Amino acid sequence: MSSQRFRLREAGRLDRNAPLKFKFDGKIYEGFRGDTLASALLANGVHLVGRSFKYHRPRGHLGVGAVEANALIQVGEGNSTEPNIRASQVEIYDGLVASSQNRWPSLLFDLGGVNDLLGGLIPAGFYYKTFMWPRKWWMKYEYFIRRAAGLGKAPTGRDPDRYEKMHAHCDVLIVGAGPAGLAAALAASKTGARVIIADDQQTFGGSLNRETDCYINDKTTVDWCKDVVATLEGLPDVTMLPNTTVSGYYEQNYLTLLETTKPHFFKSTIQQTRHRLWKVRVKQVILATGMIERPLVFANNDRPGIMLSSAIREYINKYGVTPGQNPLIFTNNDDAYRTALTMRQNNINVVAIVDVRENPDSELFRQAKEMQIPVHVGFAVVTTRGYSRIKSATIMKLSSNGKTLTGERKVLGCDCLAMSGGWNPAIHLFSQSGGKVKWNDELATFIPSEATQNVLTIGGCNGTADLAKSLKEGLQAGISAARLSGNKAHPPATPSVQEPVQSETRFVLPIPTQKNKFVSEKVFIDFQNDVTLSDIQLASREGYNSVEHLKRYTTVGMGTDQGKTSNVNALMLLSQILDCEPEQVGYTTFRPPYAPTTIGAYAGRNIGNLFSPVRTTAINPWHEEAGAKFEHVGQWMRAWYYPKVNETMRQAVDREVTAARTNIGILDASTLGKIDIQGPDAAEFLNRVYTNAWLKLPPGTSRYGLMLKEDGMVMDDGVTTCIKENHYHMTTTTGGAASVLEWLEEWLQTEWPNLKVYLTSVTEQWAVAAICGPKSRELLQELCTDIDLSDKAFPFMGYREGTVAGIKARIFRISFTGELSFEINVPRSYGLSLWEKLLDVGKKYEICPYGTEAMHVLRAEKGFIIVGQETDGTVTPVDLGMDWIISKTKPDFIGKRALSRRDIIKADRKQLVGLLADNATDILPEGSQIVEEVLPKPPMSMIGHVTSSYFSPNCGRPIAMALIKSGRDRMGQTVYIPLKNKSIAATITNVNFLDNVSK
Amino acid sequence: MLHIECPWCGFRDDAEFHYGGEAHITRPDPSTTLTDEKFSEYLFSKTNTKGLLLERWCHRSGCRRWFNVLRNTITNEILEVYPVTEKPSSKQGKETYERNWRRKSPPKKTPKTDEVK
Amino acid sequence: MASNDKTIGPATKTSPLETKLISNKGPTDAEITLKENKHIGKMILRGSLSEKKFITSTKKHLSQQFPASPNSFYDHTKVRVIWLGPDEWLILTDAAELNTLKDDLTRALIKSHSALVDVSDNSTIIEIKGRYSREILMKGCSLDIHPSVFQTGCSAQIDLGLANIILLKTADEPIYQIIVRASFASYLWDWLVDAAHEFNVRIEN
Amino acid sequence: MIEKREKAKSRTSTHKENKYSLFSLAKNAVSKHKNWSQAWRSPELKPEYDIVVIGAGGHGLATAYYLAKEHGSKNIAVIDKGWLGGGNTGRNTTIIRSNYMWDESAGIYEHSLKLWETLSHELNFNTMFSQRGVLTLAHTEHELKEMTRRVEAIRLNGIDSEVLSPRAIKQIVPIIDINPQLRYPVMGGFIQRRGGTARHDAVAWGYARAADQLGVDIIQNCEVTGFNIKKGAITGVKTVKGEIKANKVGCVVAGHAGVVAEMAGFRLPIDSRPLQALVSEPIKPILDTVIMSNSVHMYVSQSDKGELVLGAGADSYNSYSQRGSLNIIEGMLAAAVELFPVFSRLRMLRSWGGIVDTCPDASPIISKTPVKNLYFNCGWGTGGFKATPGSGHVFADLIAKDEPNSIAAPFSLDRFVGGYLIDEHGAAGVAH
Ligand SMILES: Cc1cc2nc3c(=O)[nH]c(=O)nc-3n(C[C@H](O)[C@H](O)[C@H](O)COP(=O)(O)OP(=O)(O)OC[C@H]3O[C@@H](n4cnc5c(N)ncnc54)[C@H](O)[C@@H]3O)c2cc1C
Ligand SMILES: NC(=O)c1ccc[n+]([C@@H]2O[C@H](COP(=O)([O-])OP(=O)(O)OC[C@H]3O[C@@H](n4cnc5c(N)ncnc54)[C@H](O)[C@@H]3O)[C@@H](O)[C@H]2O)c1
Ligand SMILES: Cc1cc2nc3c(=O)[nH]c(=O)nc-3n(C[C@H](O)[C@H](O)[C@H](O)COP(=O)(O)O)c2cc1C
Ligand SMILES: [Zn+2]
Repeated sequence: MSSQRFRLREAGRLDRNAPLKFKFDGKIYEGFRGDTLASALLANGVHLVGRSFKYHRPRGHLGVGAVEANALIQVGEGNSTEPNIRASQVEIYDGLVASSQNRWPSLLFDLGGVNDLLGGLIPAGFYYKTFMWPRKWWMKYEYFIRRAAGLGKAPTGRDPDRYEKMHAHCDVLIVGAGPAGLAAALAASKTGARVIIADDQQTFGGSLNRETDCYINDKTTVDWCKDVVATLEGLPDVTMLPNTTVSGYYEQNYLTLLETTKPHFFKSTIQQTRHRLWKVRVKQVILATGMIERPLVFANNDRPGIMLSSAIREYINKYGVTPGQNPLIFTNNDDAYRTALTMRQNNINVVAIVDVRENPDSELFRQAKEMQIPVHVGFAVVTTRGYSRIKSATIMKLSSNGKTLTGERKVLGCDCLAMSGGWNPAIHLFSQSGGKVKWNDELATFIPSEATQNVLTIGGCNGTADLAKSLKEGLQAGISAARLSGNKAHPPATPSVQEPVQSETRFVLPIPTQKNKFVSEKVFIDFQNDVTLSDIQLASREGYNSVEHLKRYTTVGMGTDQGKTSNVNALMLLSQILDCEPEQVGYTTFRPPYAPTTIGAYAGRNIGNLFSPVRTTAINPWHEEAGAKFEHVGQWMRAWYYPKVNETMRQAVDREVTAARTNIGILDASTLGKIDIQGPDAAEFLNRVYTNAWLKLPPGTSRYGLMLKEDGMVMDDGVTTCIKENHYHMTTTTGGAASVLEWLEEWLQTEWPNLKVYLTSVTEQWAVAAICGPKSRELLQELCTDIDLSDKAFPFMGYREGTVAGIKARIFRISFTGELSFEINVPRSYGLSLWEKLLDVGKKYEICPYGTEAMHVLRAEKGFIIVGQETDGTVTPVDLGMDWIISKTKPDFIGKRALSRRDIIKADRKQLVGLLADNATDILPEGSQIVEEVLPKPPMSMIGHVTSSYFSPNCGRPIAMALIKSGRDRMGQTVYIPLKNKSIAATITNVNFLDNVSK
Repeated sequence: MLHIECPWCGFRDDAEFHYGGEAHITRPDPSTTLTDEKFSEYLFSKTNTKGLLLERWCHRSGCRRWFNVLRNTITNEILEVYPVTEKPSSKQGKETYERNWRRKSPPKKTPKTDEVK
Repeated sequence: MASNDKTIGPATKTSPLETKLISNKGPTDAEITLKENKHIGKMILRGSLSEKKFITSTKKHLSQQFPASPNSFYDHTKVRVIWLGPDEWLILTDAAELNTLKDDLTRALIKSHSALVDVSDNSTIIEIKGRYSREILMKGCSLDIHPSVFQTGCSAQIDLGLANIILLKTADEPIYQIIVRASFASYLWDWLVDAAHEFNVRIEN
Repeated sequence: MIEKREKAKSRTSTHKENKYSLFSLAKNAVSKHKNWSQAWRSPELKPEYDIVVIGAGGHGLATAYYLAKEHGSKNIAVIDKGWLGGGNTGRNTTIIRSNYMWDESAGIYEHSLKLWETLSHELNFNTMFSQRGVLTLAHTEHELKEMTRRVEAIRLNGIDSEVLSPRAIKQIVPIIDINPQLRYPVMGGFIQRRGGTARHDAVAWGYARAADQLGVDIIQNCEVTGFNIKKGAITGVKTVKGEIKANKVGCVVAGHAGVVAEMAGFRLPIDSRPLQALVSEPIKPILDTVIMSNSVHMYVSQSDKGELVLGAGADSYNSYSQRGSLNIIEGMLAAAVELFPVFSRLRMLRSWGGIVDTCPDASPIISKTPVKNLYFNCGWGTGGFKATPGSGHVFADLIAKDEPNSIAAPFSLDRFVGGYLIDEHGAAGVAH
């Protein structure tokens, strides 16, 4: 096992008493509790951790947290493996297994590395220009392109972890718990406001975690943080969410937060909640997301060991790790001097500071000088060497305009290079919120300007580079946010702050390169997607001058880091090429999520048995016990058929169908939609929503009705009964129940608000057993003594209330099968009891439960339609041959006018007809298409399709219904159903098979 | 997720609502000599404004009431919520209403509006 | 004809969650308790508040407090009146009392445009109580149910998970009643049990 | 200022490389790629054009290309309010197929698919049209029957289509869960093997470059603000860069169709709705086929770069904000995880929205309009990327001849008056 050679003796805030072992690429290393994978690997001197996307260049660590663009690692094994994880965001635990990705056969020797040499052949967008010949070969080329692309690997099995969601509401949401965010939280929470503060790091403090040279109220920054955190923790209405990335900022102050619920999340045991997706509606958002450091743009700036300066400082001060023993600093600003000083304080040999500025003048500069750190003023690193890790950097003097190099080349040996190219406020969320941003020359970056939602930006996010001001902005924002959200405010005192003062930055972009005949030296802009300076130049040369074209042509900013370190450099370069202001170049759209977020978290618990509700009836337990097969109808689960032992579906359905016509069949019809309609205008209302006449329906009777959409197409059908004067009971199709009720409400409320009608859904109030067949009356009579069931007293389409099996029931004499039948409605809680009793008493009549399939056959035998089967939203009642149901006298009903449009009255529309295969054993596949003439091969012109098709035991042959062009004019004609292997001839008939087809 | 204020239940997420499209479309009387063209205009033509749009929503998961909304379709900002049987009353609402090509057909009067409290 | 008395026992009732209620499972000091309040009488009342008659009759037969205002409910002797819409209320009462109340109201409202619909079996009621009940609801409900906002006496019609519910805060303690459509009850129950996964749960019969 | 600079650069020099090939790439590698010519010029807006095409999306650019190539039109401009290809062309999930149910739809989409098959060559720009197959799943008995109807119609229209059992599906898509216990189990499906995906940006760029080479002026950042209409006929177009005269104007602005139609004084049966999509982080290949599922509402493919590209249905409300509501994404991802359990641990990289022009019958409009010489091509809604070449081709024909050809004719605006709609909702499910 390797020792932690680069671990510093003193620095850092880890638990050194808790050593942990982990594996990277098969080798075991040691780290401490509190380490990230990145800090632990650095402690062991491991810089080479990955290969780049396109050129397979060796790559190491670049930054900390979400900013990391290079060190993407495959973490975990088996079903819980995860690709593309930033090493800087994985906390290590004992037994962690990680490996590098996108390399073969090994990280050190990767064959893909030849791409680096081929670089000249594969500039940005090369694939648009080639692989076109021979034409048929594209799929072959593509095969290899696909295999070369991609980064890590997906797991191979089901995710063992659990994901939760959480809705929340608060007065103030603070994003980022650096000094600005903490100050804001402190101020806001004191007002009694409901506050949530989230930070993607494990410890609150943000940039304070990396600084040792600042003091707040004479405390170290880390101690100040601890105090603030302790205060906040004591408050009931403050929710603190560390390890939580605010990922999306949507409209009307709706934000998503992805919380990683346990620090050692990669070590999963079964079903622990790994992530929680918070969806928060906020009155006032405060963005305190800080700033992201920018790389410098110079040749070979991507070698392992070249890192962001502030990141190195964080590795030293927070993790007690130095990324190198002989680091070199390359900067354009003062902040990197803090890194150099920190190194020195930890007895690390700083090789030199290379500063592009000509006259740096600040306290930090003087301190560096005092500490005798060599400073090369006005110099720049022009290239670097080293394969698996930087070995040296070549520096030269910059001309005063920064465009050329002068003087000698100096080669400085080093094992690490800290670069600092300036700072970009993390404006991602602000921009997502719809906020406008503006270019700031001093920072050479975009900063927030006008907000369009209730959001404030503070501290680094606002472009504020000093601590005192950040704290002040935080306190002010906290107060005003709390005030705006309706809480009283007591401004807390501004803390005293000591911090190093910084001077100006000099932006030299790009650092000029030296001509080199042999190898073209790559200058990287986007480390992850291997976008170089020459790619940007090429794109512009070819006319891809819009920043959006540039992005898409070169893929700059499209990697998993979404250009956190590259976008600003890229657009500055484009503005130079185009010779215009960066403001005019603009920036590409910021989109959620801020950092990649686990898909499982968005799915949450809405998977497996909770993916979609399964609705069942009161009688369902009986169906299950009877061994029914089920069918999904919308969300409902309905008994489809009840096979006996060794029975096929066909046998079972035949038996059920036969029973219903010879003895008694019983169907659970509870799923039908039911709507209670009351009010003096109820009849008028029905008259408007159905196509037929409703004004004169006497109490105690029912009528079948068809509803159309306003475009004249059939929408739903059902029977509606007049219970008593001004009181109706409507039924709808199972699938249409909810939408029909909504539709009716819409017409009532918005179009006819003056109609006095009340609608109430009673779908589940009633369980419905439909008994049908010649003996159904006898059976019912046994159980119901208070109704005269004789045909005369209770005729077809009649309705009676009475007692069935001791239960108060509503009985409808309606029929979907053409047989004598009764639909018995009882309150749902009695449904099972009723059903069981009917079966019990029905035994002697050989009662037979039948499912939806038999129901379909039974109604088809009589030529009754099913909405959704005979119709598909393009069928009118006339098409269905149901002219009889359209009132000719009513002035209006929904869909009336549409029926007389010129294309709707055409004679050649598809019309519903019966279809009998000439060969009486052929069952036409439902959905198959119909032609007049079979051609040897397609195309063939189709005249319609089979809408329903069954074997009808009662007709003793298969029957089918079809929609056929001018079908009614074709009675008796032969048409053909060309299937893949054979064609079936069939004759067009009437749809009422039972009464027309001889057995 | 839009935050829509139901006039009865208060602010709720848009997932609870059913969108009803453009408001103030007057249903033509089919008994008059209504041409196919005019009928098609009623049935299909959309006021698909980029900017302020008067539209209908129904609080499906809540009180099941329909109401009208003035919304900016660019920013999704909601400027006014008003009863489905009335005209908008805000300045922008009135202007939007006046600008609408359908304004010639005035919204129907309802005999009375129910009020709570 | 008269055979029914011999072969048929009295009708029995089942509730939508009959199969879920394995009685009194779980520790008595559970952080979460779930139970079904079965067979409560329920009735929808529709009517117009602009009608004087409607107001006076309902005040008389339900309570002087009538009507409940939006997002709220109130209890009066044996009835609970829940606001559902500007002209719609849900009335809960003992199943045994429902018909009498319904008849009384029907008679009283005979001349006004109103409606009364027995919906006792259309839905059932799940009660969730215990320290973490709010957290559990927050997992699937977008309403702000912070005690300072959603106080005792508050109600809301809202989605919980993928089911539409009526949520009632019936006491200052963390206790909620959830009225859910009968056919969604089973789904919702599974959802609640799943959401309570990290707590210890007691199921009461 | 960008413009000034662009103009300076727009001079064309003959020694520049115009033809794309492996050979030209190699040759240019030697000169460090300094000699590539611009893919398209940035010309100045002329005061007058024979034909103005509004909208430099795929459809508009294709229209201009075919007008120039097949109808010999010399003086054409394509103008766009933003950057070319920045509309739905640049933000779609790139599914290409022609297996539509109605004859009329089969006509236009198959015409298009045939053009796709030779497009890279035609344009000398690799559009990466990848015929990896589009597989549509069925999850219920009902869907299986609907599937038969579709598959048979497709087959009889002479378009390839193959029914697959769950086991056959599992073979093609090893990561799919075909457990019959699922809430929406995979009960079958059908595949169009000639269907697939293409690199969306490349399609816009390829057409732009090819049209540019035929002399078409592509004018970016030039929003159309109105029309000049005399005696019911178009005479010119008003833009933010000034007015231009035009004999004919073709409008192909997708989500903005309603806005532009209103400028011309009429309304369309179109609602503009947000449609969202998202990509995962790139991973090594796990999904070779495009998968679509209607009842769980999601579709997914894996791009050549390695991201999973996922989409769902449109949001319910009108909006021009190019973003939608989160619940759509949550629903889509739940469905994705349900079908592909291995997606659960992958991560969403970016999500975005487009504004789609939805028609009441989910079919497009390719039509003359109440204004003479003004033509509209719109209403492609959630599924017009696949139609790009075919749509441009027939629209060019319509503009040139002032009469729709037999493929375009069924898609005229008249159908909303007469009532002969081509309803691809019910029968065809999600129209992607
Ligand atoms: C998320 C998403 C997923 C999709 N998935 C698929 C899919 O998988 N398969 C498929 O086939 N289709 C899909 N589509 C649909 C497809 O993208 C579109 O139908 C198609 O790209 C439309 O192309 P277009 O050229 O007509 O429009 P666009 O590309 O939108 O071009 C219209 C152009 O008009 C310009 N414009 C607008 N107004 C003006 C004005 N006033 N003046 C000047 N210019 C103007 C715009 O700037 C724009 O560039 C999807 C769409 C989206 C949004
Ligand atoms: N030029 C400079 O010298 C310079 C540069 C940068 C920062 N600073 C210093 O930084 C401080 C600024 O403080 P601050 O509080 O604004 O920023 P900060 O950097 O201290 O804190 C920001 C915090 O927000 C977190 N964060 C960012 N995006 C997030 C997201 N989407 N979700 C969750 N968490 C997120 C970060 O991880 C970090 O912890 C000042 O002290 C300033 O002096 C100085
Ligand atoms: C097929 C396809 C693949 C995409 N792949 C990526 C990707 O790998 N990385 C990325 O950042 N964005 C990717 N995007 C999204 C684009 O960055 C961008 O969000 C989209 O084109 C919409 O543009 P806008 O976000 O600028 O509005 C992809 C888009 C499409 C249509
Ligand atoms: Zn409401």
